[in-house]
Amino acid sequence: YLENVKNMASGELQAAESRYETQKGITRTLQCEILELYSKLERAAPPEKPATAE
Amino acid sequence: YLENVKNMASGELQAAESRYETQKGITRTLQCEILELYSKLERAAPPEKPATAE
Amino acid sequence: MAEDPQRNFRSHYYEKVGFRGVEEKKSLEILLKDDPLDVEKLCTFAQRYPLPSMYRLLVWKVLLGILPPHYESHSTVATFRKEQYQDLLQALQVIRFVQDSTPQVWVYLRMYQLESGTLPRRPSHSLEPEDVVFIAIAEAMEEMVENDVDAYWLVKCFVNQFNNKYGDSVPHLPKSLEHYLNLEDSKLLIHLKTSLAMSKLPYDLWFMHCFAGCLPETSVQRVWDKIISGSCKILVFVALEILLTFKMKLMAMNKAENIAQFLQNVSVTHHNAALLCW
Repeated sequence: YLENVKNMASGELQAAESRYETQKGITRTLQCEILELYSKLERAAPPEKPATAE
Repeated sequence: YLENVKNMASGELQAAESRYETQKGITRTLQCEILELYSKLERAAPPEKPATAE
Repeated sequence: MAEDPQRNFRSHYYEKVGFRGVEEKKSLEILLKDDPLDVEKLCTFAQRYPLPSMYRLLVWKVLLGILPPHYESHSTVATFRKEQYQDLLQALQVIRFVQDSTPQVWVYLRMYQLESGTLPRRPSHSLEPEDVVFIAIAEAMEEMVENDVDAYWLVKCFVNQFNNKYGDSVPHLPKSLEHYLNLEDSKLLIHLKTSLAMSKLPYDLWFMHCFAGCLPETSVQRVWDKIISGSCKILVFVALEILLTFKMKLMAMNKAENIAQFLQNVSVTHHNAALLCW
Protein backbone atom coordinates (compact mmCIF):
# COMPACT_ATOMS: atom_id res chain seq x y z
CA TYR A 1 0.00 0.00 0.00
CA LEU A 2 2.81 2.34 0.89
CA GLU A 3 4.44 1.61 -2.45
CA ASN A 4 1.14 2.46 -4.02
CA VAL A 5 0.99 5.89 -2.42
CA LYS A 6 4.56 6.56 -3.50
CA ASN A 7 3.86 5.55 -7.08
CA MET A 8 0.78 7.67 -7.21
CA ALA A 9 2.69 10.69 -6.01
CA SER A 10 5.43 10.07 -8.52
CA GLY A 11 2.95 10.02 -11.40
CA GLU A 12 1.66 13.45 -10.42
CA LEU A 13 5.10 14.77 -9.70
CA GLN A 14 6.37 13.71 -13.11
CA ALA A 15 3.51 15.50 -14.82
CA ALA A 16 4.19 18.62 -12.74
CA GLU A 17 7.87 18.39 -13.60
CA SER A 18 7.15 18.14 -17.31
CA ARG A 19 4.89 21.18 -17.14
CA TYR A 20 7.69 23.10 -15.41
CA GLU A 21 10.36 22.02 -17.87
CA THR A 22 8.18 23.13 -20.75
CA GLN A 23 7.66 26.48 -19.11
CA LYS A 24 11.45 26.80 -18.84
CA GLY A 25 11.77 26.03 -22.54
CA ILE A 26 9.18 28.69 -23.27
CA THR A 27 11.15 31.25 -21.28
CA ARG A 28 14.28 30.43 -23.24
CA THR A 29 12.48 30.77 -26.57
CA LEU A 30 10.94 34.08 -25.57
CA GLN A 31 14.33 35.43 -24.51
CA CYS A 32 15.78 34.61 -27.93
CA GLU A 33 12.83 36.29 -29.57
CA ILE A 34 13.38 39.42 -27.50
CA LEU A 35 17.03 39.63 -28.50
CA GLU A 36 16.08 39.24 -32.12
CA LEU A 37 13.38 41.88 -31.89
CA TYR A 38 15.81 44.31 -30.30
CA SER A 39 18.28 43.83 -33.10
CA LYS A 40 15.55 44.27 -35.69
CA LEU A 41 14.40 47.39 -33.94
CA GLU A 42 17.88 48.83 -33.96
CA ARG A 43 18.18 48.21 -37.64
CA ALA A 44 14.76 49.74 -38.31
CA ALA A 45 15.19 52.70 -36.02
CA PRO A 46 18.82 53.48 -35.14
CA PRO A 47 19.04 54.40 -31.46
CA GLU A 48 20.93 57.71 -32.17
CA LYS A 49 17.84 59.45 -33.45
CA PRO A 50 14.86 57.25 -32.78
CA ALA A 51 12.41 60.15 -33.22
CA THR A 52 13.28 60.81 -36.85
CA ALA A 53 13.06 57.23 -37.92
CA GLU A 54 9.30 57.35 -38.31
CA TYR B 1 4.83 6.57 8.62
CA LEU B 2 2.26 6.44 5.84
CA GLU B 3 1.05 9.88 6.81
CA ASN B 4 4.64 10.97 6.60
CA VAL B 5 5.04 9.68 3.06
CA LYS B 6 1.83 11.37 2.02
CA ASN B 7 2.94 14.67 3.50
CA MET B 8 6.28 14.44 1.86
CA ALA B 9 4.69 13.72 -1.50
CA SER B 10 2.33 16.65 -1.19
CA GLY B 11 5.24 18.85 -0.12
CA GLU B 12 7.16 17.91 -3.24
CA LEU B 13 4.17 18.55 -5.40
CA GLN B 14 3.71 21.98 -3.84
CA ALA B 15 7.35 22.79 -4.43
CA ALA B 16 6.98 21.78 -8.08
CA GLU B 17 3.85 23.90 -8.24
CA SER B 18 5.61 26.97 -6.90
CA ARG B 19 8.58 26.55 -9.22
CA TYR B 20 6.15 26.36 -12.11
CA GLU B 21 4.27 29.47 -11.02
CA THR B 22 7.51 31.42 -10.73
CA GLN B 23 8.55 30.39 -14.19
CA LYS B 24 5.13 31.28 -15.50
CA GLY B 25 5.46 34.74 -14.01
CA ILE B 26 8.72 35.19 -15.89
CA THR B 27 7.04 34.06 -19.08
CA ARG B 28 4.26 36.57 -18.58
CA THR B 29 6.76 39.41 -18.21
CA LEU B 30 8.63 38.34 -21.31
CA GLN B 31 5.44 38.07 -23.29
CA CYS B 32 4.51 41.65 -22.43
CA GLU B 33 7.98 42.75 -23.46
CA ILE B 34 7.61 40.99 -26.79
CA LEU B 35 4.24 42.52 -27.50
CA GLU B 36 5.67 45.93 -26.78
CA LEU B 37 8.70 45.35 -28.99
CA TYR B 38 6.44 44.24 -31.81
CA SER B 39 4.40 47.38 -31.59
CA LYS B 40 7.52 49.55 -31.47
CA LEU B 41 8.89 47.73 -34.45
CA GLU B 42 5.71 48.27 -36.38
CA ARG B 43 5.78 51.97 -35.65
CA ALA B 44 9.44 52.16 -36.66
CA ALA B 45 9.02 50.08 -39.79
CA PRO B 46 5.39 49.93 -40.93
CA PRO B 47 4.70 46.48 -42.32
CA GLU B 48 3.19 47.91 -45.54
CA LYS B 49 6.52 49.17 -46.83
CA PRO B 50 9.25 47.95 -44.50
CA ALA B 51 11.99 48.70 -47.06
CA THR B 52 11.31 52.42 -47.29
CA ALA B 53 11.01 53.00 -43.57
CA GLU B 54 14.74 53.16 -43.01
CA MET C 1 -5.45 -18.94 -22.54
CA ALA C 2 -7.48 -22.14 -22.26
CA GLU C 3 -8.11 -23.51 -25.72
CA ASP C 4 -11.75 -24.45 -25.75
CA PRO C 5 -12.59 -25.39 -29.34
CA GLN C 6 -16.25 -24.65 -28.79
CA ARG C 7 -15.51 -21.17 -27.55
CA ASN C 8 -12.97 -20.50 -30.24
CA PHE C 9 -15.46 -21.52 -32.85
CA ARG C 10 -17.94 -19.10 -31.38
CA SER C 11 -15.46 -16.28 -31.28
CA HIS C 12 -14.58 -17.02 -34.84
CA TYR C 13 -18.23 -16.96 -35.74
CA TYR C 14 -18.80 -13.65 -33.98
CA GLU C 15 -15.93 -12.23 -35.91
CA LYS C 16 -17.53 -13.25 -39.17
CA VAL C 17 -20.92 -11.80 -38.37
CA GLY C 18 -19.62 -8.64 -36.85
CA PHE C 19 -19.74 -9.35 -33.13
CA ARG C 20 -16.01 -9.43 -33.04
CA GLY C 21 -14.60 -8.64 -29.69
CA VAL C 22 -17.56 -9.20 -27.37
CA GLU C 23 -15.43 -11.35 -25.10
CA GLU C 24 -12.39 -9.18 -25.60
CA LYS C 25 -14.29 -6.16 -24.48
CA LYS C 26 -15.36 -7.94 -21.30
CA SER C 27 -11.85 -9.01 -20.45
CA LEU C 28 -10.52 -5.53 -21.05
CA GLU C 29 -13.22 -4.13 -18.76
CA ILE C 30 -11.95 -6.43 -16.02
CA LEU C 31 -8.41 -5.14 -16.54
CA LEU C 32 -9.66 -1.57 -16.41
CA LYS C 33 -11.19 -2.18 -13.01
CA ASP C 34 -7.73 -2.58 -11.52
CA ASP C 35 -6.60 0.45 -9.57
CA PRO C 36 -3.77 1.14 -10.12
CA LEU C 37 -3.98 -0.10 -13.67
CA ASP C 38 -1.61 -2.89 -14.58
CA VAL C 39 0.22 -1.38 -17.53
CA GLU C 40 1.94 -4.62 -18.41
CA LYS C 41 -1.32 -6.53 -18.62
CA LEU C 42 -2.84 -3.80 -20.74
CA CYS C 43 0.13 -4.07 -23.10
CA THR C 44 -0.30 -7.81 -23.36
CA PHE C 45 -3.98 -7.37 -24.09
CA ALA C 46 -3.35 -4.77 -26.78
CA GLN C 47 -0.71 -6.98 -28.38
CA ARG C 48 -3.25 -9.77 -28.77
CA TYR C 49 -6.49 -7.99 -29.56
CA PRO C 50 -7.61 -4.78 -31.17
CA LEU C 51 -8.76 -2.35 -28.49
CA PRO C 52 -12.51 -1.75 -28.35
CA SER C 53 -12.94 1.77 -29.68
CA MET C 54 -14.71 3.08 -26.56
CA TYR C 55 -11.64 2.31 -24.43
CA ARG C 56 -8.93 3.03 -26.94
CA LEU C 57 -8.27 6.62 -25.87
CA LEU C 58 -7.93 5.71 -22.20
CA VAL C 59 -5.66 2.75 -22.88
CA TRP C 60 -3.46 4.67 -25.30
CA LYS C 61 -3.06 7.49 -22.79
CA VAL C 62 -2.09 5.12 -20.01
CA LEU C 63 0.30 3.10 -22.17
CA LEU C 64 1.95 6.26 -23.45
CA GLY C 65 2.28 7.66 -19.94
CA ILE C 66 -0.01 10.61 -20.56
CA LEU C 67 -2.15 9.40 -17.67
CA PRO C 68 -0.64 7.54 -14.72
CA PRO C 69 -1.91 4.11 -13.62
CA HIS C 70 -3.73 5.51 -10.57
CA TYR C 71 -7.24 6.65 -11.32
CA GLU C 72 -7.12 9.00 -8.35
CA SER C 73 -4.37 11.01 -10.06
CA HIS C 74 -6.07 11.28 -13.40
CA SER C 75 -7.81 14.59 -12.89
CA THR C 76 -4.74 16.28 -11.39
CA VAL C 77 -2.47 15.02 -14.15
CA ALA C 78 -5.01 15.87 -16.85
CA THR C 79 -5.04 19.43 -15.53
CA PHE C 80 -1.24 19.62 -15.71
CA ARG C 81 -1.32 18.30 -19.27
CA LYS C 82 -3.89 20.86 -20.28
CA GLU C 83 -1.95 23.73 -18.72
CA GLN C 84 1.21 22.63 -20.46
CA TYR C 85 -0.67 22.64 -23.77
CA GLN C 86 -2.08 26.10 -23.15
CA ASP C 87 1.28 27.50 -22.07
CA LEU C 88 2.83 26.31 -25.31
CA LEU C 89 0.00 27.61 -27.44
CA GLN C 90 0.05 31.03 -25.85
CA ALA C 91 3.81 31.42 -26.22
CA LEU C 92 3.62 30.48 -29.89
CA GLN C 93 0.91 33.03 -30.45
CA VAL C 94 2.96 35.75 -28.83
CA ILE C 95 5.98 35.05 -31.00
CA ARG C 96 3.68 34.81 -34.02
CA PHE C 97 4.46 31.23 -34.91
CA VAL C 98 0.80 30.42 -34.58
CA GLN C 99 -2.10 32.48 -35.85
CA ASP C 100 -5.81 31.91 -36.02
CA SER C 101 -5.40 30.62 -39.53
CA THR C 102 -2.67 28.10 -38.68
CA PRO C 103 -3.87 24.54 -39.37
CA GLN C 104 -4.19 22.48 -36.20
CA VAL C 105 -1.51 19.96 -37.15
CA TRP C 106 0.95 22.81 -37.66
CA VAL C 107 0.08 24.12 -34.23
CA TYR C 108 0.95 20.67 -32.84
CA LEU C 109 4.22 20.64 -34.77
CA ARG C 110 5.24 24.05 -33.42
CA MET C 111 4.34 23.04 -29.89
CA TYR C 112 6.37 19.88 -30.24
CA GLN C 113 9.32 21.81 -31.65
CA LEU C 114 9.14 24.37 -28.88
CA GLU C 115 9.09 21.61 -26.27
CA SER C 116 11.98 19.74 -27.80
CA GLY C 117 14.05 22.85 -28.42
CA THR C 118 13.94 22.52 -32.21
CA LEU C 119 11.74 25.46 -33.08
CA PRO C 120 13.25 27.07 -36.20
CA ARG C 121 14.13 30.77 -36.11
CA ARG C 122 11.35 31.66 -38.50
CA PRO C 123 7.99 30.07 -39.20
CA SER C 124 8.81 30.05 -42.92
CA HIS C 125 11.76 27.71 -42.41
CA SER C 126 11.36 24.59 -44.57
CA LEU C 127 10.34 21.28 -43.04
CA GLU C 128 12.82 18.68 -41.86
CA PRO C 129 12.07 15.04 -42.75
CA GLU C 130 11.06 14.31 -39.15
CA ASP C 131 8.61 17.21 -39.28
CA VAL C 132 6.94 15.60 -42.28
CA VAL C 133 6.53 12.38 -40.30
CA PHE C 134 5.15 14.32 -37.35
CA ILE C 135 2.60 16.07 -39.53
CA ALA C 136 1.45 12.79 -41.09
CA ILE C 137 0.97 11.17 -37.69
CA ALA C 138 -0.73 14.32 -36.40
CA GLU C 139 -3.16 14.42 -39.31
CA ALA C 140 -4.24 10.85 -38.65
CA MET C 141 -4.46 11.41 -34.91
CA GLU C 142 -6.51 14.53 -35.36
CA GLU C 143 -9.08 12.48 -37.26
CA MET C 144 -9.27 9.92 -34.48
CA VAL C 145 -9.32 12.17 -31.42
CA GLU C 146 -11.73 15.01 -30.92
CA ASN C 147 -10.08 16.90 -28.08
CA ASP C 148 -7.10 19.06 -29.11
CA VAL C 149 -5.21 18.63 -25.86
CA ASP C 150 -5.56 14.85 -26.06
CA ALA C 151 -4.60 14.82 -29.73
CA TYR C 152 -1.44 16.84 -29.09
CA TRP C 153 -0.31 14.69 -26.19
CA LEU C 154 -0.99 11.50 -28.09
CA VAL C 155 0.95 12.61 -31.15
CA LYS C 156 3.84 13.86 -29.08
CA CYS C 157 4.12 10.75 -26.94
CA PHE C 158 3.51 8.43 -29.87
CA VAL C 159 6.30 10.03 -31.87
CA ASN C 160 8.67 10.13 -28.90
CA GLN C 161 7.97 6.55 -27.93
CA PHE C 162 8.33 5.40 -31.51
CA ASN C 163 11.69 7.10 -31.94
CA ASN C 164 13.05 5.95 -28.59
CA LYS C 165 11.84 2.40 -28.78
CA TYR C 166 12.00 1.56 -32.45
CA GLY C 167 14.34 4.18 -33.89
CA ASP C 168 17.11 1.58 -34.18
CA SER C 169 14.86 -1.11 -35.65
CA VAL C 170 13.23 0.96 -38.38
CA PRO C 171 16.22 0.80 -40.76
CA HIS C 172 16.08 -3.01 -40.58
CA LEU C 173 12.38 -3.34 -41.35
CA PRO C 174 12.79 -3.49 -45.15
CA LYS C 175 15.15 -6.46 -44.73
CA SER C 176 12.67 -8.09 -42.42
CA LEU C 177 9.89 -7.55 -44.95
CA GLU C 178 12.03 -9.21 -47.59
CA HIS C 179 12.62 -12.16 -45.29
CA TYR C 180 8.91 -12.73 -44.66
CA LEU C 181 7.97 -12.15 -48.27
CA ASN C 182 10.46 -14.82 -49.23
CA LEU C 183 8.75 -17.25 -46.88
CA GLU C 184 5.23 -16.34 -47.98
CA ASP C 185 5.65 -15.82 -51.69
CA SER C 186 9.13 -16.10 -53.10
CA LYS C 187 7.84 -15.59 -56.65
CA LEU C 188 6.56 -12.17 -55.81
CA LEU C 189 9.83 -11.31 -54.11
CA ILE C 190 11.82 -12.38 -57.15
CA HIS C 191 9.57 -10.30 -59.36
CA LEU C 192 10.00 -7.24 -57.17
CA LYS C 193 13.73 -7.76 -57.08
CA THR C 194 14.21 -8.27 -60.81
CA SER C 195 12.16 -5.18 -61.53
CA LEU C 196 14.38 -3.32 -59.02
CA ALA C 197 11.30 -2.31 -57.04
CA MET C 198 12.36 -3.72 -53.69
CA SER C 199 14.46 -0.69 -52.87
CA LYS C 200 11.75 1.70 -54.00
CA LEU C 201 8.78 0.51 -51.98
CA PRO C 202 7.08 3.25 -49.92
CA TYR C 203 9.04 2.40 -46.78
CA ASP C 204 8.67 5.89 -45.31
CA LEU C 205 4.92 5.69 -45.56
CA TRP C 206 4.84 2.21 -44.04
CA PHE C 207 7.60 2.21 -41.47
CA MET C 208 7.87 5.85 -40.43
CA HIS C 209 4.39 7.28 -40.96
CA CYS C 210 3.10 3.98 -39.58
CA PHE C 211 0.49 3.81 -42.37
CA ALA C 212 -1.01 7.18 -41.43
CA GLY C 213 -3.02 8.35 -44.41
CA CYS C 214 -2.38 5.05 -46.17
CA LEU C 215 -4.93 2.74 -44.63
CA PRO C 216 -8.50 3.35 -43.49
CA GLU C 217 -8.71 4.85 -40.02
CA THR C 218 -9.89 1.67 -38.29
CA SER C 219 -6.93 -0.25 -39.69
CA VAL C 220 -4.48 2.45 -38.69
CA GLN C 221 -5.90 2.36 -35.17
CA ARG C 222 -5.31 -1.37 -34.96
CA VAL C 223 -1.77 -1.03 -36.20
CA TRP C 224 -1.14 1.70 -33.67
CA ASP C 225 -2.61 -0.41 -30.86
CA LYS C 226 0.30 -2.78 -31.43
CA ILE C 227 2.89 -0.05 -31.75
CA ILE C 228 1.76 1.75 -28.64
CA SER C 229 1.70 -1.48 -26.67
CA GLY C 230 5.26 -2.34 -27.54
CA SER C 231 5.98 -3.88 -30.93
CA CYS C 232 6.78 -2.48 -34.33
CA LYS C 233 6.78 -5.87 -36.08
CA ILE C 234 3.20 -5.24 -37.04
CA LEU C 235 4.45 -2.70 -39.58
CA VAL C 236 6.25 -5.45 -41.46
CA PHE C 237 3.25 -7.76 -41.42
CA VAL C 238 0.86 -5.12 -42.68
CA ALA C 239 3.28 -4.19 -45.45
CA LEU C 240 3.53 -7.88 -46.31
CA GLU C 241 -0.25 -8.12 -46.35
CA ILE C 242 -0.45 -5.21 -48.76
CA LEU C 243 2.06 -6.83 -51.11
CA LEU C 244 0.25 -10.18 -51.02
CA THR C 245 -3.15 -8.56 -51.46
CA PHE C 246 -2.06 -6.81 -54.63
CA LYS C 247 0.15 -9.59 -55.92
CA MET C 248 -1.66 -9.92 -59.25
CA LYS C 249 -1.43 -6.24 -60.01
CA LEU C 250 2.21 -6.09 -58.92
CA MET C 251 3.17 -9.09 -61.00
CA ALA C 252 1.74 -7.34 -64.05
CA MET C 253 3.97 -4.29 -63.58
CA ASN C 254 7.60 -4.32 -64.59
CA LYS C 255 8.75 -0.80 -63.89
CA ALA C 256 9.95 -0.04 -60.38
CA GLU C 257 8.46 3.46 -60.59
CA ASN C 258 5.03 2.12 -61.46
CA ILE C 259 5.13 -0.39 -58.64
CA ALA C 260 6.23 2.25 -56.17
CA GLN C 261 3.59 4.66 -57.40
CA PHE C 262 0.88 2.04 -57.23
CA LEU C 263 1.76 1.08 -53.66
CA GLN C 264 2.02 4.69 -52.61
CA ASN C 265 -1.55 5.25 -53.77
CA VAL C 266 -3.06 2.00 -52.57
CA SER C 267 -4.81 3.89 -49.82
CA VAL C 268 -6.64 6.27 -52.08
CA THR C 269 -7.73 3.77 -54.67
CA HIS C 270 -8.37 0.57 -52.78
CA HIS C 271 -9.99 0.13 -49.46
CA ASN C 272 -9.55 -3.54 -49.89
CA ALA C 273 -11.45 -5.62 -47.39
CA ALA C 274 -8.47 -7.91 -46.91
CA LEU C 275 -6.56 -5.10 -45.31
CA LEU C 276 -9.19 -4.73 -42.65
CA CYS C 277 -9.27 -8.37 -41.69
CA TRP C 278 -5.80 -9.23 -40.52
